[in-house]
Amino acid sequence: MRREQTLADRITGSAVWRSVVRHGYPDTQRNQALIIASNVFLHIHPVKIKRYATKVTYTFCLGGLSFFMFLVLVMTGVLLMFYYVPSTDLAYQSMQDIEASVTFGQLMRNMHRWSAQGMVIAVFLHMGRVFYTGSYKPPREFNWVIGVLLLVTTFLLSFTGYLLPWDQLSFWAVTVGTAIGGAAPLLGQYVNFLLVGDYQIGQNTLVRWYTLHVIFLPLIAAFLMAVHFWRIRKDGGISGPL
Amino acid sequence: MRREQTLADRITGSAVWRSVVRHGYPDTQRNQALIIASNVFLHIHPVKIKRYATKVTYTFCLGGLSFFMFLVLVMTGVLLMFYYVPSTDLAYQSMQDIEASVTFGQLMRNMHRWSAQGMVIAVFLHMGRVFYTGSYKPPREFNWVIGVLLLVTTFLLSFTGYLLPWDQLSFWAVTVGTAIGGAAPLLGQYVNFLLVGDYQIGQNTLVRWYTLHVIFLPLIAAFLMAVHFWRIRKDGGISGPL
Amino acid sequence: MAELAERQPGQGYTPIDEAKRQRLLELVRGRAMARPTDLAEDEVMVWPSLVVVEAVSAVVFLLGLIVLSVLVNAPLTAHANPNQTPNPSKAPWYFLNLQELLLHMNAGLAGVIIPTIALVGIAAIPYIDRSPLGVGILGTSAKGRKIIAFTTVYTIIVQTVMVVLDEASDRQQFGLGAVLKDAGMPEIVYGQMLPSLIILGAIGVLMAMVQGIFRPTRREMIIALFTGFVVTYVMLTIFGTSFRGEGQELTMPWNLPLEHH
Amino acid sequence: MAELAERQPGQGYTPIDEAKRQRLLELVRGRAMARPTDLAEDEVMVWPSLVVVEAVSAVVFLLGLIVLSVLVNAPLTAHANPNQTPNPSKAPWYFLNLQELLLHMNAGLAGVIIPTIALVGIAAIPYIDRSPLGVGILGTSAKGRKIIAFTTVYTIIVQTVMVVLDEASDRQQFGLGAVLKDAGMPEIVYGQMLPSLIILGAIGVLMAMVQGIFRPTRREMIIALFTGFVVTYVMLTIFGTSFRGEGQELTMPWNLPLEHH
Repeated sequence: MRREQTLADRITGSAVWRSVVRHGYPDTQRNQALIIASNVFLHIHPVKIKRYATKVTYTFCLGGLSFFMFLVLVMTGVLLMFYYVPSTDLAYQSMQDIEASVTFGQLMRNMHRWSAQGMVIAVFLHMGRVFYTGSYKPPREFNWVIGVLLLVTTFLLSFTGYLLPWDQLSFWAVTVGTAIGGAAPLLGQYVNFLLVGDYQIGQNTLVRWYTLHVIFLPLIAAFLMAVHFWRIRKDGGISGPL
Repeated sequence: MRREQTLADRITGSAVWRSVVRHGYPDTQRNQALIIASNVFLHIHPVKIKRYATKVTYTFCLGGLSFFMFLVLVMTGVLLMFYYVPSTDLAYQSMQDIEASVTFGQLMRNMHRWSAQGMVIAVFLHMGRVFYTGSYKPPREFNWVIGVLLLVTTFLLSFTGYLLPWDQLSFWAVTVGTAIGGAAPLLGQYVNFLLVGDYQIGQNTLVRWYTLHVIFLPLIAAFLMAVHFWRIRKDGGISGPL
Repeated sequence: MAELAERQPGQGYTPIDEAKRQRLLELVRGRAMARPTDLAEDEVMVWPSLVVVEAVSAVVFLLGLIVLSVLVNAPLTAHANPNQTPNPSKAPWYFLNLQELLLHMNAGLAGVIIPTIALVGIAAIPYIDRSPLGVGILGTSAKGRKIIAFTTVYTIIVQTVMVVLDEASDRQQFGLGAVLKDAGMPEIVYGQMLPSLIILGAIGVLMAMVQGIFRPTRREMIIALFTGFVVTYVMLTIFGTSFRGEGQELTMPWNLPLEHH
Repeated sequence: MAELAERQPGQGYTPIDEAKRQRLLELVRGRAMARPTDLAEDEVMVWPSLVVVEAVSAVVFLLGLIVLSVLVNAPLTAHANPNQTPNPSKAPWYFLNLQELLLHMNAGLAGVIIPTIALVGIAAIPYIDRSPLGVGILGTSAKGRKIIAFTTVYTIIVQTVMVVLDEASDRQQFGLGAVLKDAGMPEIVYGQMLPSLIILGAIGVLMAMVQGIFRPTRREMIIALFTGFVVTYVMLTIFGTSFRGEGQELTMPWNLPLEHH
């Protein structure tokens, strides 16, 4: 029994298509397994999962939302970088240009700002959810530690971004923030000099914080997230009642 | 039969260690399999492999070297970013500072420059090796296409980095390069304006190319490499005689 | 893929029907990369069950974010000016808890030592509480949830009283610091040891009360401590953002200078 | 992990020895995440066999890079000056093949159309040559390697002759372009169509000669074309980097201005 070939059949049957996509339409269990297992981005998931792990009122999607906000921040951040110059002469003017002249510039900036705040909150709440459901218990001990490091990284990402608009708000917030860091016993002045790159907040500070914000800390976050997600899989998915 | 506990035994037997590392010392086949399969970075490999695939005179390590150079470029690049300001007023001075004042600055710059050149060559030679061994044949067709895209991305990464020193060499090389792009039929002037961001090469061009170089193109390269490596695995490892 | 390994061929074959025949043919043609999975009763396929949940929450969240971003602009104040210090100068909101703490004690203690101890303590939780009891249940048990409620109320009261009292005594540790200072003690005594003792005292009283009232397991005691930390973090943040005006004086939120966000 | 799926339990159990007993115990204790693999004769463990190769080549390469970087400094010429055009102005070396091409024909053809066609053509190779013949063998066969050698010699000669001849005729397509231009033809004829025909002609002659001499398979013909592309790329790059001086005139490498790298 041969059914007639539609255009879609001919496309999905072609050598080019089949060299890219190696599963059929996911309406059978087999193809639903293949679509997950044969895609490098989806394969972070297992092909099947315990039913309770899809319950929104257990996770409140907090971990997923944190990751999603990270993606939104990467995308809006890259777009903003095309117009922002980390120089004390041009930074503030860049911000004004982004708000006034760049198409959708103000929207990009707002989305970046509000997701950054949202990510801090979501990561914190995610930590609370994991704690109160006891999800840090063996074999998940080390993933909890990774999670704490991710919380710290999130704080630092948000804080380093705070300086970039180079307005009064950011300048003095960072003055206060680095003064707190500089109060560390013994190492205080070294920490402060490392963070500020000079004896006062200026060009050196701005380019350092910019680099920390746009590449150094995101790379650390990506590294930690890779381990975090990997271990969720290896520990048998998210926790659930025994 | 219990052998005496050494300090190493006590460390590797502790709850903290065992929450991080889940395999023993890799001197048994089981642990050699586990060390690959339980590490998120090593698990890109299979646990076992055909013997011919370890032969250096077959691959000349070209794919691996390309990837390794990419890693070297990321690391030296991040370090350079801490001192480089993509502003027409400060860029050239940043370069002079990196060469004269920053500890190991000149070495970092040289390593970045020479690996960039090396990566262009290695990627090109890798393409040659894959072609002449017929390694693009089914099921590897699409991975060859990904490879061609990676070659293009490598060229663009190298070319966008070329402008950043803001010296005569880079300024005029980019003038010539964008003139070539601007010669495209129909779309030429749009391509040119998109690349230059202005009617002549200036501040807008510099920050655009900087963003392309430090984040946009690296993200694309990382994305393509993820698919590239994934497909090598899914296609049964590197090619070999039938 | 580990799941796939569990399915062994040769088990319980039924007579070959059409679907199976197709599948076998595909296997022969070399297109089969993963075998179909047999679902247990409490399992679902990730595609579509989980992927749909993820996609829907991503879309809903993204729409919310876009609406928020259209309606509310991110702040941009005047150009940075090192010569004009705003009053008050504030850190970003998520660090205002530390800035609040800073008012009451030595800067190194408030800004570095206490947060470091808190983070290390939190990271160490799984190595202290290893029993699998209560995994997957919000708050572990009915008792656990009662402990959360009790700790929340306790911490809110204690924090508020401490901040207001300390403010009333010119941030001199309820006046005790002033006494020690006048007695010629060094800063380490009244700026570091005394505040540490006060904090440890507040934690100790909490632990003693929880112990006395609830007879908790180790897990439940850690719930009390973690809840105390979270509520403290939130309370101090609220004080720092909404109740600190010029000169970091306690002020009602509606009296705050408007330029701060 | 796919390999693990292939190993089925219940096959050929030998009496349980100590190693197996340990392994089973670990399995019971829930620590077994992957099963040990049985190696076929032509297989090796990735750890250590492949990992060692990777680590050693990484270290060797890194040392070489560091030595090179200590010895040779990256160039830094004078500050960019839009008002002072260096002569010659050159693109980065890997684009100098395009710049060389640009001298001989219309800019859009040389800089955009030809590279696009080349890249698309290269990307399409696997969809044209699908036979598994010669996989894993450098150059497919003895005949393939002969075709590579032949094509290399052919391309070097043709490229050199064409570049030198065209230069001798003032880059007017061996004078043919000048004839068409003088005859009042539009630029598209002498700047685009004529050069395209010359290129296609050179490729056509190569294909005809390979066909005549070697009777190649489709795979071997593609080897000839790919080799032609690679050698052209290298030859044009060498001309562009080492033989083009002031005003892009053909010059010997030792007469080039020193400031270019």
